Amino acid sequence: MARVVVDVMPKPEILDPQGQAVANALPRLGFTGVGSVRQGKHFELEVDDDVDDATLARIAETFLVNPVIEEWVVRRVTP
Amino acid sequence: MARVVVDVMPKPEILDPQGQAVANALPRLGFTGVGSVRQGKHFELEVDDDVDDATLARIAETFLVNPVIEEWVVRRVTP
Amino acid sequence: MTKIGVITFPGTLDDADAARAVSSAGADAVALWHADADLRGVDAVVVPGGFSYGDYLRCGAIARFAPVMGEVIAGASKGMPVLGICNGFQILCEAGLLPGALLRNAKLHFVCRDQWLRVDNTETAWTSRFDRDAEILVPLKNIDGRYIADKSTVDRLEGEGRVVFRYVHGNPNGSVNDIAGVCSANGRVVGLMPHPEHAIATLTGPSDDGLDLFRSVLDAVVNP
Amino acid sequence: MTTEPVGSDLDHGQPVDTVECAGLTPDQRQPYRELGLKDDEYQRIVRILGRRPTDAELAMYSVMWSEHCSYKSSKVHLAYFGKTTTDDMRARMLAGIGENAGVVDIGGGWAVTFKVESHNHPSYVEPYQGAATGVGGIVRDIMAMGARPIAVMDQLRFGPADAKDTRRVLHGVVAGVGGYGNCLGLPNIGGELVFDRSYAGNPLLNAGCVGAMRVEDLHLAHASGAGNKVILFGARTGLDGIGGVSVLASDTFSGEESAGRRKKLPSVQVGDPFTEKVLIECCLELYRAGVVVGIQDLGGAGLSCATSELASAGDGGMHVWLDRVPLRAEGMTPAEILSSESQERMMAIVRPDDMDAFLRVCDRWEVLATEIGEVTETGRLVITWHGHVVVDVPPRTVAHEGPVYQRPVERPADQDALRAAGPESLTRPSTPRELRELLLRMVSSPNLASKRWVTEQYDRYVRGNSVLAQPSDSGMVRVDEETGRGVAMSTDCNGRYCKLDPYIGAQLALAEAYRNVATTGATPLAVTDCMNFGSPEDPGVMWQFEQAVRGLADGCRELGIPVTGGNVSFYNQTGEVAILPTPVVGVLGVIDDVGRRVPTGLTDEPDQTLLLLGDTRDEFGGSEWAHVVHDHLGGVPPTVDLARERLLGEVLVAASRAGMLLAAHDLSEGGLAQAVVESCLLGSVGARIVLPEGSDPFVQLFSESAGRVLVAVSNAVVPAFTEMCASRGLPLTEIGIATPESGILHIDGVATLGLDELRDAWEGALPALFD
Ligand SMILES: Nc1ncnc2c1ncn2[C@@H]1O[C@H](COP(=O)(O)OP(=O)(O)O)[C@@H](O)[C@H]1O
Ligand SMILES: [Mg+2]
Repeated sequence: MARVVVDVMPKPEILDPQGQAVANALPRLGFTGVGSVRQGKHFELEVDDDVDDATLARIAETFLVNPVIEEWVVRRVTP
Repeated sequence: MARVVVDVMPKPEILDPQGQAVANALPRLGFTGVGSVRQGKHFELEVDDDVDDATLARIAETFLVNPVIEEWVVRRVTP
Repeated sequence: MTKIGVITFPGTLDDADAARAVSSAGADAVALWHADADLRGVDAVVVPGGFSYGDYLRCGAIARFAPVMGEVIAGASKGMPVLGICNGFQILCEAGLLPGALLRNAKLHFVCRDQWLRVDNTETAWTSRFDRDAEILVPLKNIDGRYIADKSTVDRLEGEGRVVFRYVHGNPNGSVNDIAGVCSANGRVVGLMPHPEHAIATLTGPSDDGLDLFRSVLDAVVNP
Repeated sequence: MTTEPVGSDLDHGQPVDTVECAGLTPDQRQPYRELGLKDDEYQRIVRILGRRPTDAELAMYSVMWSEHCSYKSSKVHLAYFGKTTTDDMRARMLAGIGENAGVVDIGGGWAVTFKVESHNHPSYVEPYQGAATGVGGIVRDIMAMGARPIAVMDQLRFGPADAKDTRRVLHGVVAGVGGYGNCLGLPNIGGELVFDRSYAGNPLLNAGCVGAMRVEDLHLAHASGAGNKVILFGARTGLDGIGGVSVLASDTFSGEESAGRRKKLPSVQVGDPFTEKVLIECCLELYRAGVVVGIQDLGGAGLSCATSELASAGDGGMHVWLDRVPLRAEGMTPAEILSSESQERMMAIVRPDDMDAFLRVCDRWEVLATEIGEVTETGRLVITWHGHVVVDVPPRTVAHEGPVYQRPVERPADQDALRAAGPESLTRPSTPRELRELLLRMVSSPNLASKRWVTEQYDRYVRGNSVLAQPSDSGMVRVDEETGRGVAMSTDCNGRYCKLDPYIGAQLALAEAYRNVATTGATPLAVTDCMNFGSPEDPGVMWQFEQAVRGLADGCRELGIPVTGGNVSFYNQTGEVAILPTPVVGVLGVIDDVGRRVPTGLTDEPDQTLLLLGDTRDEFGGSEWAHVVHDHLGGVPPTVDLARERLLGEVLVAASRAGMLLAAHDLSEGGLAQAVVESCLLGSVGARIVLPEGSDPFVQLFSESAGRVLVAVSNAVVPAFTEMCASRGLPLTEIGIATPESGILHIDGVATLGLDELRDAWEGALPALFD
């Protein structure tokens, strides 16, 4: 079994009200120095060793991500 | 400015209906070999260089995370 | 009698309402099951609202792979009228039958309110009974209702008159260009976030303005 | 069955405490105190079993004998409901106190089940999930009666609106109620939203649900028919909510190091509304197929509760193979599995011949269903774990024969002082200008302001049968699409009135809910309650509780409608300070044709007269005015006259039948001023109000006298309506006219206010606080 991580973020040009809400709230709570916040998704998959990179890319691109609005990174983390 | 990433995941003992829905759907789409999927959040913050690790930890714990049901990792990624 | 299919996915909520609207308009509502790759000979399909598969992952992302959707996509390519309402709209976008995507509302909350819309295109299979620029009052209820598409897509939609419904008297969720609903290039597939099936009688809705969508498609089926 | 040595490895290398083992180690020390059992309660278990309990048995008894499950402090008082319910009142009741939820016959072959339940403590710890699972729990209760859930409601109480923690809790709770209910496809048709200092460290989340079914489809929770199968279906069982039970891991078996055992877990449950939605549809299809003998939801106390209650309500015996329970976490012990409060699970009793059909339905909905046991005639609940008996108990002793406490009851010493410090000494506004300012201040105060910021986050339309929803006086749903038969429901409680006089306060809550239902044209039929109080170990709190129960029960007898069920939540306090006594009362009404419902807001019909029904007295004890302007609580609450409420209800329903009412709105907190403002704003219709000559405008506008309703009728109907009231002895005052196009509310001699200005004040308040 290998562990695979997929990080998915809203495309930069797309308004991210969730991230913005966090960024706006931080100064109110006394935290300064945070310029911007963006919020996306983080998936952790346990996959059989014979699942190759091409398959992982397809799983991400066709299913975990909507390429119209999101960008993503797939990486294997050491088992 | 430094870029900081916070990955937030549901605690292992806590139900993760989102990850489960994804895991259940994969075989129906013809993807086999994925054992389990868990879904969490991925934050990317731009912070001033003088924001120290302790502050980052506090921001995560008090704001980005619900420590009752989630666990998290904070890491600086090279600027 | 014209047969209009109403799909039920696990987590679909407004299927009974859509079926009621179809019947009120004088058509035969036919229940379609997500797991059956079978449209049961219907003339048109409504993909109703709800939270298919809990809207986990992304709204509509899991449902669009259901066996029944393969048939819907095939039917649409042959000109069968398809209407996606709310979650149904999200599913049609995920399936590539309509352009764009729907994101979390600008204020991040679920919003349930009676919403004014303007009908900007009365040439589609689902809007022919409306007067052009008619303003209608229809319930809106969702948390992921902010319509978005890249600039060139939006420009194209505007240029081709494919914005079918537009929010008026206030944009409830931050949708680009106040877009509430769009259609396919041939005007047979329409998707919108507000719920015309909840506006078919003043007893249970704010108006009966929604009924004309379901009446329009009767004409479209007879005169494709 | 094989025999294994004491404490042997039965699974995952962990020793499991068996009945045999318990017999051999009678002196084994057990952490019963940590599990909340008192010494004498533990001794009682030992007496019942004739030996020490096993870990699993201890887990079962401790959770089932908790206050929450056993009602040990409230039982003796709740019995009063039974004593005050007459046969007449029982006539329409198909199921009452003791069942998962009360059921009433609403005519036309339909039965309706309804209930309100608290989820207060979880909602403070984790507001979103606490509220979400609160909604999920009450919906499963309704489902377990064989009904289709048709609407939900939520009763929310928080600390001061401007307190920082209120924001956190309120945002989470509202999102949780909406997140779960919206995704479940149940319209939210009403509720409450109250801010008071006493709830700051202990907010209240009560959730209600209404369900409907054909009378013959009523399912009661019992396991009968030896040989019938016990099926667990829905979600897998995980470590949710087993916080307390994890102490069992460390203390047993000669202090052996608890290697591999988990640390104490937070008892937070996470809800999955999608699974529950599918479970609802699956259950309804199972009912239609006629393959369910008995059914029970899994809520608090999980499998402990479901198995023991089903068994003890049926033929008395059940065998459960606990190792067959599908798990979500690894290495769970029998005690943990029995205590888990994982959500979205149900348990059904099914005849062996129906098993195939049952499983086919579950399969279609992709619902996991597992046969975990069998009904027996042994009179014992026997639970085995990999062939070893870990539980062997008489089920009634777990489910129904828990301890009963006669807690000390004592009227608080300061009650007299509280009642003596009435509002008479408070400065009242005297000039028109002061009255105008007061009116604007009142309508924008958190308790009186529009609740739209909250209710807009709830789907009211789904299922297409919502005829009235917030901000109407009561919610109303159509039950029968052919005939238009439907039900109305309202829940109410003013904790300040209850603090001043819990007996009268409970009756005022009942009166208001009753009035709200009648105001929309429905006939009140039955009552449910949700009793939120402080610690039962405080004699003063027990006095409040006893008084509230008696007030409610006596009131119901006077109104002729029964209490069909309820819920008690104790220990709602911060440190030593209890919340205001909060007996939430829900009244359910029936209407033969929802088409004649009466709207709350004014309509734009021409030539309307506004009439005020009832008497207005100088009553400000516990009022919103005293609270907002003087932060004062003292004196006595408004008087309650239930005969009058009944008469008022009869008149409203008769007038609705006769088609006389264009609109009607009951008067409650904030008095006439508030009711008029709401009536105008909801309909976007102006009005001109003329207060009775020689009256004190402040009293007229802001008194909270009970038993009053503002109605709008056509001028032409005024004589007939007046005659109708006069002949029945109901006081009526002509109070003004509607002025649809004016855009203003004009109160003669007091103020002229633009509807826009009023709307900004009324609707702007909560967004300003919470956006
Ligand atoms: N938490 C809530 N959820 C749903 N509806 C609510 C909630 N709080 C208040 N409401 C609705 O708002 C309206 C006004 O509430 P309230 O002023 O308490 O009414 P009343 O005094 O007539 O009982 C009612 O229709 C009530 O059902
Ligand atoms: Mg009311």
